[in-house]
Amino acid sequence: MALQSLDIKQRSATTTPSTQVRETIEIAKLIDVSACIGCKACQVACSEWNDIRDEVGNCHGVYDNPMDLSAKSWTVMRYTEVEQDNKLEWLIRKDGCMHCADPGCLKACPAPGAIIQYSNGIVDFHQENCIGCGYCVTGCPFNVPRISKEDSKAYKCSLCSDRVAVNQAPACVKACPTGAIQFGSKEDMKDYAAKRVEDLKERGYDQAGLYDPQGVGGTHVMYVLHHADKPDLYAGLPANPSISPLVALWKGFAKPLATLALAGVALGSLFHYVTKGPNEVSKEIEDEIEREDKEEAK
Amino acid sequence: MNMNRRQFFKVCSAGLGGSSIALMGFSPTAALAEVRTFKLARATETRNICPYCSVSCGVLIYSTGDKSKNSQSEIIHIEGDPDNPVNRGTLCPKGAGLRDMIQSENRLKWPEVREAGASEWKRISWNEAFDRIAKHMKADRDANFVAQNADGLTVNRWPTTGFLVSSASQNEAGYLTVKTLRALGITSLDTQARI
Amino acid sequence: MTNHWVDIKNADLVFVMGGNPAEAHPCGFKWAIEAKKNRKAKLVVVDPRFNRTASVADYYAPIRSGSDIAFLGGVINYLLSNDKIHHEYVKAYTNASFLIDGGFGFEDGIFTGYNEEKRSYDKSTWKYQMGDDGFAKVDETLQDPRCAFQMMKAHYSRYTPEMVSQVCGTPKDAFLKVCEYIASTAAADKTMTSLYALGWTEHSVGSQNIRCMAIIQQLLGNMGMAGGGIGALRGHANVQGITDMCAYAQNLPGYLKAPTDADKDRASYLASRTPKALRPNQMNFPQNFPKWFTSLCKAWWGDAATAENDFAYDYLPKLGGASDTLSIFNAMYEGKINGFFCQGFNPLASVPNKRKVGDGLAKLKYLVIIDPLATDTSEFWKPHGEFNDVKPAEIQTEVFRLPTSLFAETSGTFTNSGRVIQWRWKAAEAPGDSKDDTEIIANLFLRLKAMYAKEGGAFADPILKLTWNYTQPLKPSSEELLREINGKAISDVLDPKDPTKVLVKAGEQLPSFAFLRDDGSTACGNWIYSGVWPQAGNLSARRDNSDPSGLGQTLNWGFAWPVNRRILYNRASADPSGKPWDAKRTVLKWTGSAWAGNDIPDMRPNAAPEEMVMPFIMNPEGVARLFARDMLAEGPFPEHYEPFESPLDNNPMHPNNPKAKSNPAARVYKGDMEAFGTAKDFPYVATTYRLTEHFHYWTKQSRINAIMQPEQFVEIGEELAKEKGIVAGDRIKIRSNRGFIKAVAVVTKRIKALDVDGKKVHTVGIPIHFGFKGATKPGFITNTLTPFVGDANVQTPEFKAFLVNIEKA
Amino acid sequence: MIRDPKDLKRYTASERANHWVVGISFILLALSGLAFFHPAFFPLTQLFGGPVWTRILHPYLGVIMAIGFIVMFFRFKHLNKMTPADKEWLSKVDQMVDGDDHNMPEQGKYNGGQKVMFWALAISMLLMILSGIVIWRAWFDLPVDIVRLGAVVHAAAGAVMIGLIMVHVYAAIWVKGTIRAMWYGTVTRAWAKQHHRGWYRQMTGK
Repeated sequence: MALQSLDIKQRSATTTPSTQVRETIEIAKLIDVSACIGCKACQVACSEWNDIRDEVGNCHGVYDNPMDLSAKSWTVMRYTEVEQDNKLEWLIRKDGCMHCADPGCLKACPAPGAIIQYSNGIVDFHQENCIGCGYCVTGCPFNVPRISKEDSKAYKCSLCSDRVAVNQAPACVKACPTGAIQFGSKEDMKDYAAKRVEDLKERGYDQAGLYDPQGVGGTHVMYVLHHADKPDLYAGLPANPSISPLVALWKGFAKPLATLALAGVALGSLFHYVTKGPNEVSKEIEDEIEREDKEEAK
Repeated sequence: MNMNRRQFFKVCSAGLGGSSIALMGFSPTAALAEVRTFKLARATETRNICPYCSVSCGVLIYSTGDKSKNSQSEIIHIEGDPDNPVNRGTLCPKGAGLRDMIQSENRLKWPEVREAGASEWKRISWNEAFDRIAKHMKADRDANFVAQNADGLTVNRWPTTGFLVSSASQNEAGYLTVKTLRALGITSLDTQARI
Repeated sequence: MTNHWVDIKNADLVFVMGGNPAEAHPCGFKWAIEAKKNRKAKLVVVDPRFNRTASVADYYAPIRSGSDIAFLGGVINYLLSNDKIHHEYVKAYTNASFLIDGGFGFEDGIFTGYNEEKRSYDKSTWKYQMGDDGFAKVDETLQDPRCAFQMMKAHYSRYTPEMVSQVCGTPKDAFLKVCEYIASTAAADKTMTSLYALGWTEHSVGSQNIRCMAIIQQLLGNMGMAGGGIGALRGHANVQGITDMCAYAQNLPGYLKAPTDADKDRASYLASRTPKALRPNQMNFPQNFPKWFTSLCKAWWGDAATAENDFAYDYLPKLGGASDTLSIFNAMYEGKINGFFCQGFNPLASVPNKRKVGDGLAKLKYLVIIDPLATDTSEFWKPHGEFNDVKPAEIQTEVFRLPTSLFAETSGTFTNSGRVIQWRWKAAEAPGDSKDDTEIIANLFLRLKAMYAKEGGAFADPILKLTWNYTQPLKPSSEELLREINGKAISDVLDPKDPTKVLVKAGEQLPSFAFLRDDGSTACGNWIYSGVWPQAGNLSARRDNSDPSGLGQTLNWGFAWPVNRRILYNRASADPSGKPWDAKRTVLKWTGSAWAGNDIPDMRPNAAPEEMVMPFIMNPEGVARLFARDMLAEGPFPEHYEPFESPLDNNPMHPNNPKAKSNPAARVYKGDMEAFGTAKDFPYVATTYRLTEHFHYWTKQSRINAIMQPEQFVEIGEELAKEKGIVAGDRIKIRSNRGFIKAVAVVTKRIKALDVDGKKVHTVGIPIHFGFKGATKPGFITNTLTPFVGDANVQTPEFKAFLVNIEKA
Repeated sequence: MIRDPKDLKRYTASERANHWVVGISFILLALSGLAFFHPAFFPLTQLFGGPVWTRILHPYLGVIMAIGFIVMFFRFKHLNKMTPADKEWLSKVDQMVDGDDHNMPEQGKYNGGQKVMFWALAISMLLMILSGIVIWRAWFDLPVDIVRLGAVVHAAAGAVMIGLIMVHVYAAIWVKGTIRAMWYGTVTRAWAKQHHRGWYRQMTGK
């Protein structure tokens, strides 16, 4: 699954197609929530590999820390205590970029090449091209990108594109002690997930399933959930995520149309001018004024 | 201003020209999309073992340089050793963050002493440290060594200096420590095994 | 661990109680998840908290901290009364059939021979009935009321499900469900592995907690099996290795019981340490004790250890009495210790009752800290606000702080919990002027030696004559030391059957401990490590991870002690005739001429099954012990006793016998009994534990771990929080009779109030890890709260069950 | 340029200055805004020192324009009240566009079209200010749903506003003699009489 700089599927704010000829393998990260112990090894490995260190915060009365994603925390564990039918469950979900097939961030981004979707499925932010407008935040259905207060650039999980490029698994995947995070081709990951779902069903989780939401064209980070019917239980994982219709409207056809409309106004004016000619003061009135002046002078 | 048709065209063409310049000459450099350079390329890889819990995960320590004479090497990254049968490359949140332990701001760098009743540390040389500690030890041992117990049996112990032995150092250091302490007659020794 | 980390993947049931491996050993715990994924294994957790391990478990049952024996005794009763035991195994491989001395008895919580004043037992009746042949008497039918099996059955018949629920607060149906899971592994081809850690050991009845599981695993026939055994999940990376080196008073390297005042000379010492076989034909491996001990003396004093001077027996200090961390700090508190060394150890934070520890340290003349990091202990004299409220001028201790290197900056071996010794390679130089531990010890020792050589002084011989033939005397290398630990032949080692045959030539490294001799011809620093560096080289550095059996044995990776054996008692994985109990997980089998399979046999290789040499070769009985004779301080069968700080007024199992409320044989120092709190003032059960984000008191120094869990918190249940008007995020004050700490409240559904003996009992969970030095937010030391009492056998402090009160800060 | 002393004063110096503050900031805002509006316009960021500077400057320019616009709004609000004559004018706007103003009703200082333009711009500006604040990340951190809405409104209102201004500018160019009103402040009486006869009468008393 070599990933070279030219294996690009889409670039932000670019209207011409990227190179499309090479065929590369689509990859995916699978997070098996049923095997996750919430140890935060992924959080640490991510920080360590990507050379980021968030602030030392405070305890807020929960296990979560850092409390939210930030420009320096690209993944966080979200802990939810759920009691259903007298059974307590501690649902722990690793949150971070889902690497959507149809990435809302990329769609919303106005800076050419600031957001790239590689042909293997990774959606990567290129801070060098980022202008810090924050439109990616509005585009993301999972509320993932964060703008740094220090450099006003957008940051998020890169799926360790630098590691994947040299055929290594992302840092979180490699570290995960219980194998709750797996990495491979999307196809293999789906097969793996199917086995896990089967096992979970045998253990009484009738609604176990794979989370690969089609509203965003599927994702390259997928979850195995014990309660796939209620993704919301997992710290508000959206049941049917899609790019906000507002963003879709705005970045979809509205903008080209508006551009055309503006061009129409400009051209309309031009042709109006050359066809109808300028609206000049009529000779008649000029003469009238002249006459009046003469009368006055008398 | 009265603008005639000709003037209007002039303005239009100037505008067009300006934006053409922007498009050609001043347009942003091509937005490249290359991944971050793989940071471990050509780093020195050393196999070691995580010093935290007793799973003893294998770790790969990556450091700068190639051990050539003039380059100081710095540890830049640590990750799991995929060959190690126990951890197979995985690490826990402690092991994955080992670099911050090695490079902790609270690492001690030189011997220090806090004199009796003082409220601050004072930097001293190793020579002074060893000298002063050895003198303390000898004075205490000579004064409090018990050669025979109350029943007259030979016991040869030195009970008044205690030693807690590290559970984090290598077996060899532990062995040498035990061997030395026993030769000195120390009986007040323990390790972290039960705490 | 009797087995090893990877072997957990072979289990059918992973039973976690007294530990939280997902939290404390995530990378080892992966093998439990693998068992679930690949073997459809079940994971069952019993714990006061619904913890991270429970979050991925198939079943979780709550329990009141400090009532494990009641629970496990209930399991034993369930197995026996429902006949869910592995009969053939129990009969052949345990002492079930052994007849017990007629004088032995048990009455209302107390075994025969109790001396209340001394808080100890006269154990002379805790033994087998001996036959005229010099061997223990047995009843193969297991029907004799004095046989261990029947005695045990009677003993545990009191542990009914109702009693378990009353004592532990575990709902009866939850308890029975756990029993069903456990009982399912009584089948010959099913195994359970038990994973425990400090949740069992850090009680005043710690050793007996583990004994309970030993009994259960024997009844189920799980010892020696792949995917079976008992996993003691140890703490520090090399706590196993340092324990093997016996860096504590009671033992010499290789678990050789150290001489005490009772051992007046070498002959009587050896006699009392060298057992005689209790049944015919048994290996009784400890009969080799004189070889191990003599070789150790030769390793340490070389030519100065001769037959004439009893191999330098008198050079070894004799132990006068208790000498464990608690007793040392008690002596320090009483002003009986003048000097103290903390090598990679932070006792101010990790020893109970911080105030007592701090007061003790303040009475020292000199304190030497050998550590890579600025520990809390090193600044016990320095004011850190309310976290460490001291006045330096009043503390006359001279404190030295010596910087030492970390793991990445040294080479040498670590031994993991699965007894695998692995070599590490040095990656970097330590910062500043740091020195290795070995270098610091060598410098101090050689200075002392020079002083003794010049000035003389008290009994200088063991110092002057200590073997120190290292290439760089001030910097002994790990390679040289490991070779010394392995041992070598001083003179030719001859074959005892054929003295003309030289087995090992003089000067050569020994291939294994089988070649040790008690005549001074061999030297060995630690017999159980013998074989790690034979003449062929350093086996701990082997890196062939091939696993032909698929069981995860990887016999060519590193070196496991003893003799590279990965599963202890592995002879028990096969039935008496030598056929594996489960052929799919063959560890060992009898091939007709020898024992062979996927491990190093824990058996004489040519011991044919007909010889009836039993698998537990380290026991003179040859079999495992349901009845533990006089091995433990408080009785041959584990009995439930309340923690020293209990929410109950009495022991529900013995409500009318105050003597049997708490461990009758546990040691309590003067002043400490008074420092125990009562349920009237401190109504909540507190328990301390680790968090996965941190390691002990180290990672608070590490920025990234401080980011992951930055501040001290305390966990309480929703019900208690509501009663106290506390919401998540509030700062609360936690008091015990020994002091207070303040922390942020985590309010959780994961800790529930329990109904214990008709009383509602709340649990307060207190993570350790925090202190006033480090990258984490400065805070209190948890052990300010904990009681100064330990297990009766090994003095592990009772960190897991004590009493507190809480209020909003 | 020599001016006729009889020219009519249409705008005071401060009004003109106000207009051009708004006008210049609008041009800069339009250029920088368009740069982010569609990739085709992205190179316009080079006019502002690169994309990041464009992103930084755009909202501050917006603040300038907003202040200028608000001041201007209150200056001219009373002159832009719609009257029946304005409605009539608007109903005949097609004739006007066609270049035939003979049938147009008499107009005051502003005609119906200009008044519609005034109010349309005012509404657009209000939307621009509100939505602009919402999406200005350097200073405000609002819930993502509001930001999303803000982004859409900002883009839409911006496009509308640019269109309106283009019409405004074109109208000024098309109607000869108009632009000088914003340069020198005066218009010829003939211009006034032809396009804004009501105002002409008011100014001259004729």
